[in-house]
Amino acid sequence: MSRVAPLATDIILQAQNVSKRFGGIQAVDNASLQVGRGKITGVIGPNGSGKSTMFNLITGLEKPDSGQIIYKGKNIAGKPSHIVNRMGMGRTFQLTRLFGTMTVLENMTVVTKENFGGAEALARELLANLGLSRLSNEYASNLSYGQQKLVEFLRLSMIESDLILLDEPFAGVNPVMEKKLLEQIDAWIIEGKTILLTDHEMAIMMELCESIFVFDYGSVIAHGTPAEVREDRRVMEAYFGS
Amino acid sequence: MDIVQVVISGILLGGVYTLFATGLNLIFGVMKIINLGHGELMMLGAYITFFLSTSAGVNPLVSIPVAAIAMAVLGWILQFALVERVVNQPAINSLLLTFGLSTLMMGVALNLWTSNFRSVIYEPLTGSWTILTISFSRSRLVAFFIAILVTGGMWLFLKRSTFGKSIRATSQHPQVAQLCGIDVRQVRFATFALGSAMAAVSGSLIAMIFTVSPEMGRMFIGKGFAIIVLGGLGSFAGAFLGALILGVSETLTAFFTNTQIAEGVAYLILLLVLVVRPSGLFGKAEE
Amino acid sequence: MATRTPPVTDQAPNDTNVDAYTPPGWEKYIGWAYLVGLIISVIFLLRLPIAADAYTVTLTLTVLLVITLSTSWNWLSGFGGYTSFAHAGFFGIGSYIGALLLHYEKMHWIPVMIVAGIGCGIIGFLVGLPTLRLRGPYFAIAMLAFTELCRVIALAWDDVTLGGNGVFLPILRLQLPEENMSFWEEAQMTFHNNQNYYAMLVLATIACIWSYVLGTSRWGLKLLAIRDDEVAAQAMGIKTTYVKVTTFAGSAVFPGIAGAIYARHVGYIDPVTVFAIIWSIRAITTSIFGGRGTIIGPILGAVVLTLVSEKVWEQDPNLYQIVYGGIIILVVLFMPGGLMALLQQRNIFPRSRRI
Amino acid sequence: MSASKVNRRELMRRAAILGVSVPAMSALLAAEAGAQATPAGTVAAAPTGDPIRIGASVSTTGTNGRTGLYQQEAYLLWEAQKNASGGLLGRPVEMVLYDDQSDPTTGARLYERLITEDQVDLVMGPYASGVTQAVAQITERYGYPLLVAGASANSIWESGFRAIFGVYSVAGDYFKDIITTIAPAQDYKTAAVIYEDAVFPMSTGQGAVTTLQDQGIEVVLEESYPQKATDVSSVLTKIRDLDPDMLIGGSYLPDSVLIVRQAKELGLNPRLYAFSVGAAQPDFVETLGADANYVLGPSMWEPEIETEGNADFMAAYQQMWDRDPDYHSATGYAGCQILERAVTNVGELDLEALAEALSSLTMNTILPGEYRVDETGKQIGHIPLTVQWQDGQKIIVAPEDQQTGELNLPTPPWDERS
Repeated sequence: MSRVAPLATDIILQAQNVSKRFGGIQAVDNASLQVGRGKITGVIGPNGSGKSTMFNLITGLEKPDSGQIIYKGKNIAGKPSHIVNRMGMGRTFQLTRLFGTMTVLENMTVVTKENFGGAEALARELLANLGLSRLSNEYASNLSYGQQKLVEFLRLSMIESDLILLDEPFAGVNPVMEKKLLEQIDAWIIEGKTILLTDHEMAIMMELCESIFVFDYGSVIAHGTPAEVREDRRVMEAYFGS
Repeated sequence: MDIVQVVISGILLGGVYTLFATGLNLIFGVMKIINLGHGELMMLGAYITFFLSTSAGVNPLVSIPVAAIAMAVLGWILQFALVERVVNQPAINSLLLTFGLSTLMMGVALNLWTSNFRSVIYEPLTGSWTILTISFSRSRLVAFFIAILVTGGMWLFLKRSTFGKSIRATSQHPQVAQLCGIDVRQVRFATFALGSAMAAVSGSLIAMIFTVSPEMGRMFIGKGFAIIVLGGLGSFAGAFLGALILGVSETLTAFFTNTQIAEGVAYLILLLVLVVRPSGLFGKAEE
Repeated sequence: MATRTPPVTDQAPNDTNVDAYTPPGWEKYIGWAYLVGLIISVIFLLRLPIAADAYTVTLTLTVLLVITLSTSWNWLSGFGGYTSFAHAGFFGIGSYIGALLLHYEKMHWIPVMIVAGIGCGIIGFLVGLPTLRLRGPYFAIAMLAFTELCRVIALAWDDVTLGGNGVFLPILRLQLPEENMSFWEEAQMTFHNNQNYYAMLVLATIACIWSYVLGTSRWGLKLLAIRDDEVAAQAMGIKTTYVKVTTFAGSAVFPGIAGAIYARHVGYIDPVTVFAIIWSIRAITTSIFGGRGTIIGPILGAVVLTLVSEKVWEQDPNLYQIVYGGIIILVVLFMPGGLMALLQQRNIFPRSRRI
Repeated sequence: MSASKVNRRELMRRAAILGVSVPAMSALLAAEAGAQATPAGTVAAAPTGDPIRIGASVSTTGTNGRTGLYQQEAYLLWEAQKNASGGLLGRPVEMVLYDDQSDPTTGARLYERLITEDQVDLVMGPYASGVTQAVAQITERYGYPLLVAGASANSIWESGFRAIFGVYSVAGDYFKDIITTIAPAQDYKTAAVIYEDAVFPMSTGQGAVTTLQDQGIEVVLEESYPQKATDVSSVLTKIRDLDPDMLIGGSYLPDSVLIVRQAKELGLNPRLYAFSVGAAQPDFVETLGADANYVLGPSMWEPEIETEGNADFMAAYQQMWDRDPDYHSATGYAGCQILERAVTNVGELDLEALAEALSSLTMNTILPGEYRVDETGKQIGHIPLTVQWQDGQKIIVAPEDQQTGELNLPTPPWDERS
């Protein structure tokens, strides 16, 4: 059972009783969550608890079996992902998904709606900001993992997104790169964007997020502020098992 | 009665298709490779039977295992030398590679044996057995039973034997199989050898039913695809049922319209199944 | 998967040590170099029928035909990564539309070519819409089936297509040179006697120019994105279905027109010849041999492979099939990136979308 | 010429064999020369000057490779004979040969090459109707007369070509004797006609249908089947129900074999079987054994017929190629005979005059009947033979003056055959 209480804040995304089954596995089971506009919301849970599936359902990569996903007041459940994206929702993937045979610059320019010239100028500026200009003509597949993460972040900046979903952005990233990623997240918040984030780095999650949803076996087992979640017995059980 | 005859003819035709499709299917199941050269492996099997029976006077039925073993060896070599290099590469590479093989083998056959149509006469298998005015073509009935035997044997082998289990494990999850200590490379070699052997068996049987020529493989490859897609790529029972369905729908279409249109049935089925239900009629849904 | 393999630098050891690649200075002049090259080639090829014998002209026509096929194949299958075996189907449909219109309607040939192209474009759209959802081998099989189905239809639909009898096209009689022809009259005669050659030249030229436009545009980048990671492309807002289907339909126009020109040139077609799978294979092998996913790869591949296979075939037609099969195998095994990748790895050509 | 290397190599090998038996060969050649236009008593002078180059492409590989090879051997035999007996117009003869791999497009391309790059003086026809259809476009474009020595589809002469001349009967007339002479004699009233969907078999099948209708025989079923068919059981089941007196197949060898096998399997028992190509070939009986018996088929020529120069041709052919000629060899050879006569009559290599000569020429060849064409170039003087397999032997059963045995009909039902 979800215990989502209506919040007073402005809600940009609301998933209601969403379920998804793959063959014999109930990947997401009647889960609900809410994301407040301009905030950083976190999703945590053990591996295989359905976080990534939830992200895929929200971004239109999977179609939910039941339930509604209300984004900016519209039900987007089952809408193809490019439509969802064009409604202002961007995402990164657990393993980076850059276009390997394209250069960094091309990776960034291909996704915008702007004209080519304008997009390129913007991309160069973004790269320069993070000191990555020299990589702009490099093939994405030649970058280090951390660099790829960063470029994936920058690629998100190329599209006009109001809500950004980050799927385990800090996994396998060294501290230097981690700092750069965090800077970018800050920059987005300052720009007024909303962020939905999942990661296993508990310290970062607790520090960043204003509100956290805890998944286990496809259901939301707890939610609240970091402090509330930290105290919740069920969360401990979910992580350390019985 | 005619309609029963047509259905029977269709089922027997399906039996002829089965062996061919099963080998194709086995290779696809394990390696996710569509072997466009399968028809030529069959053709070589047919030639082995032809030469054994005409030059050495070997009973064509006896020549079947010989052809199977010979082609298994060739299959192993082909896998070792060529196909292994494109496993896990994009589909286009294996498609092209096996197409190149197909062209090459056909070219060699044309050079060695010319495009003459040849045929194996095995007197006991000409004509038919008649039951209640329904004719059962002897050669096709025998082919049908051998197909059931071989397919059934293959099924048992995959289900029961350790090596068969390795093959199944590899086909379902190559990485996991490897982690479990299965030598996936060896499994692939064996699979290609087995698939080639099955192609050879079908070739030997087809030599007794149709004429043998270097271009005979191309007649069957399209139908082979239709069957395994219809049955669900990688599914054994599916391929068997798919072959029967194709055989019967071809003969029925030919009976009610004409043989020309029947020729299109395989491709129409293939396209429709791919578009409507890519997992095939009997296959499991894809991930 | 990467078809145009990025130069091997292995995994970057850490976050900061990746060498930045800077293209050579002349990279930005490539577009101009193409323009000059194109103008020179076109002038040369325009004059060819005057300077060379008819056999050379026909051979060149074949090269231009293969350039058209491989270049147009490259758009969806090289840039977009969807291996299509449908080119033979469109080639055959184009041949038939062209041949039947000329046979029954006795229309002027130029509108006939355009109708054949548009027809194939529409069919391409209708076929692509349901089938381009299929991936990898499934799409390839579907397109093989499509081509075979086209052949069966052409054979079975006797009333319209004349079935296995094939279609005779009006005989093109040569104008013979006369005494004291003015330059203009002679040019007209040359054009008249080589209409199909010039038509193929125009078509191939358009295909090449379009290839450059596509390859350097964002549309081309979108195709590359689809090839590299279709899910991510869609999640980043690229309308993948629209891009794929439109590209497929557009690339169907070219084999369609090429088929119609070919039919008119040969003067007799039958279903088995024009729907032969070898037309697709030719487009695919030349494209891969040259370098799929590049602009000049398919053109280079078409020129080299067509001339080489002509030579081999001249030497010994019996060995031709063996050699052709062997070439395909060798290309797949040893140069999957094609000639262009070899040249780029040796830094003879820069890594550039303009190549 | 490079592309003909294979043929040349083969020829050299054959020539070596030839060399062993020069005396025998020259005797034959002299006899052959005597039968030609050479003035009697003149010992053939060695040909001098530039060779007359005659181009042709024949399918020696690909689907029709086997039959095409016979035709090519005939061309080369004629070349060797001419060069041994004074040549053509006193000049040596050189055949420039290519292989079109049974592919119409390739054939067309090769003739263009022969005409424009190799600049041959004359051309001879390729093998098979499909290739000829495509080639005719090219020879017509360049104004070369074409003797069609390896094709007979009616449509070739229905397309308005000016200089395409048939050497033997058109495909539509292949079953004429069977339908107009044999069937009425046996009082057959019904027939089923099936044919492969390709230009030549269709011509034979559709021609048969027309002739049957003219003859007042009911056509109970007419159906085409695809090329390279692997199963015709359904159409045969339909035919079994209709129980026609005759089953006529417009077919090549593999499908003729398939039809007979499946007919036996299904217990289909027409009183008469006839097939357009397969039936006349030795492979037919080799493949089917005793089941080939009773089957009828048209043949354009048979070794034992008594036509002018036939015995000499047989002997020379066996001498040179070490095997018996097929009727495709004979038609190829007859084509050369006709070309030779036309060139000799014209006295020079003027293409227009040659075309004129070919359209008005009447002459005897080794084929039965005579060479004579109508205004479209269609052959009307040739008389096709009808053969029947009897105890593994091919017997000529029609026309009457060429018979080598009695017709053996009706075909007994399968279960009454020994």
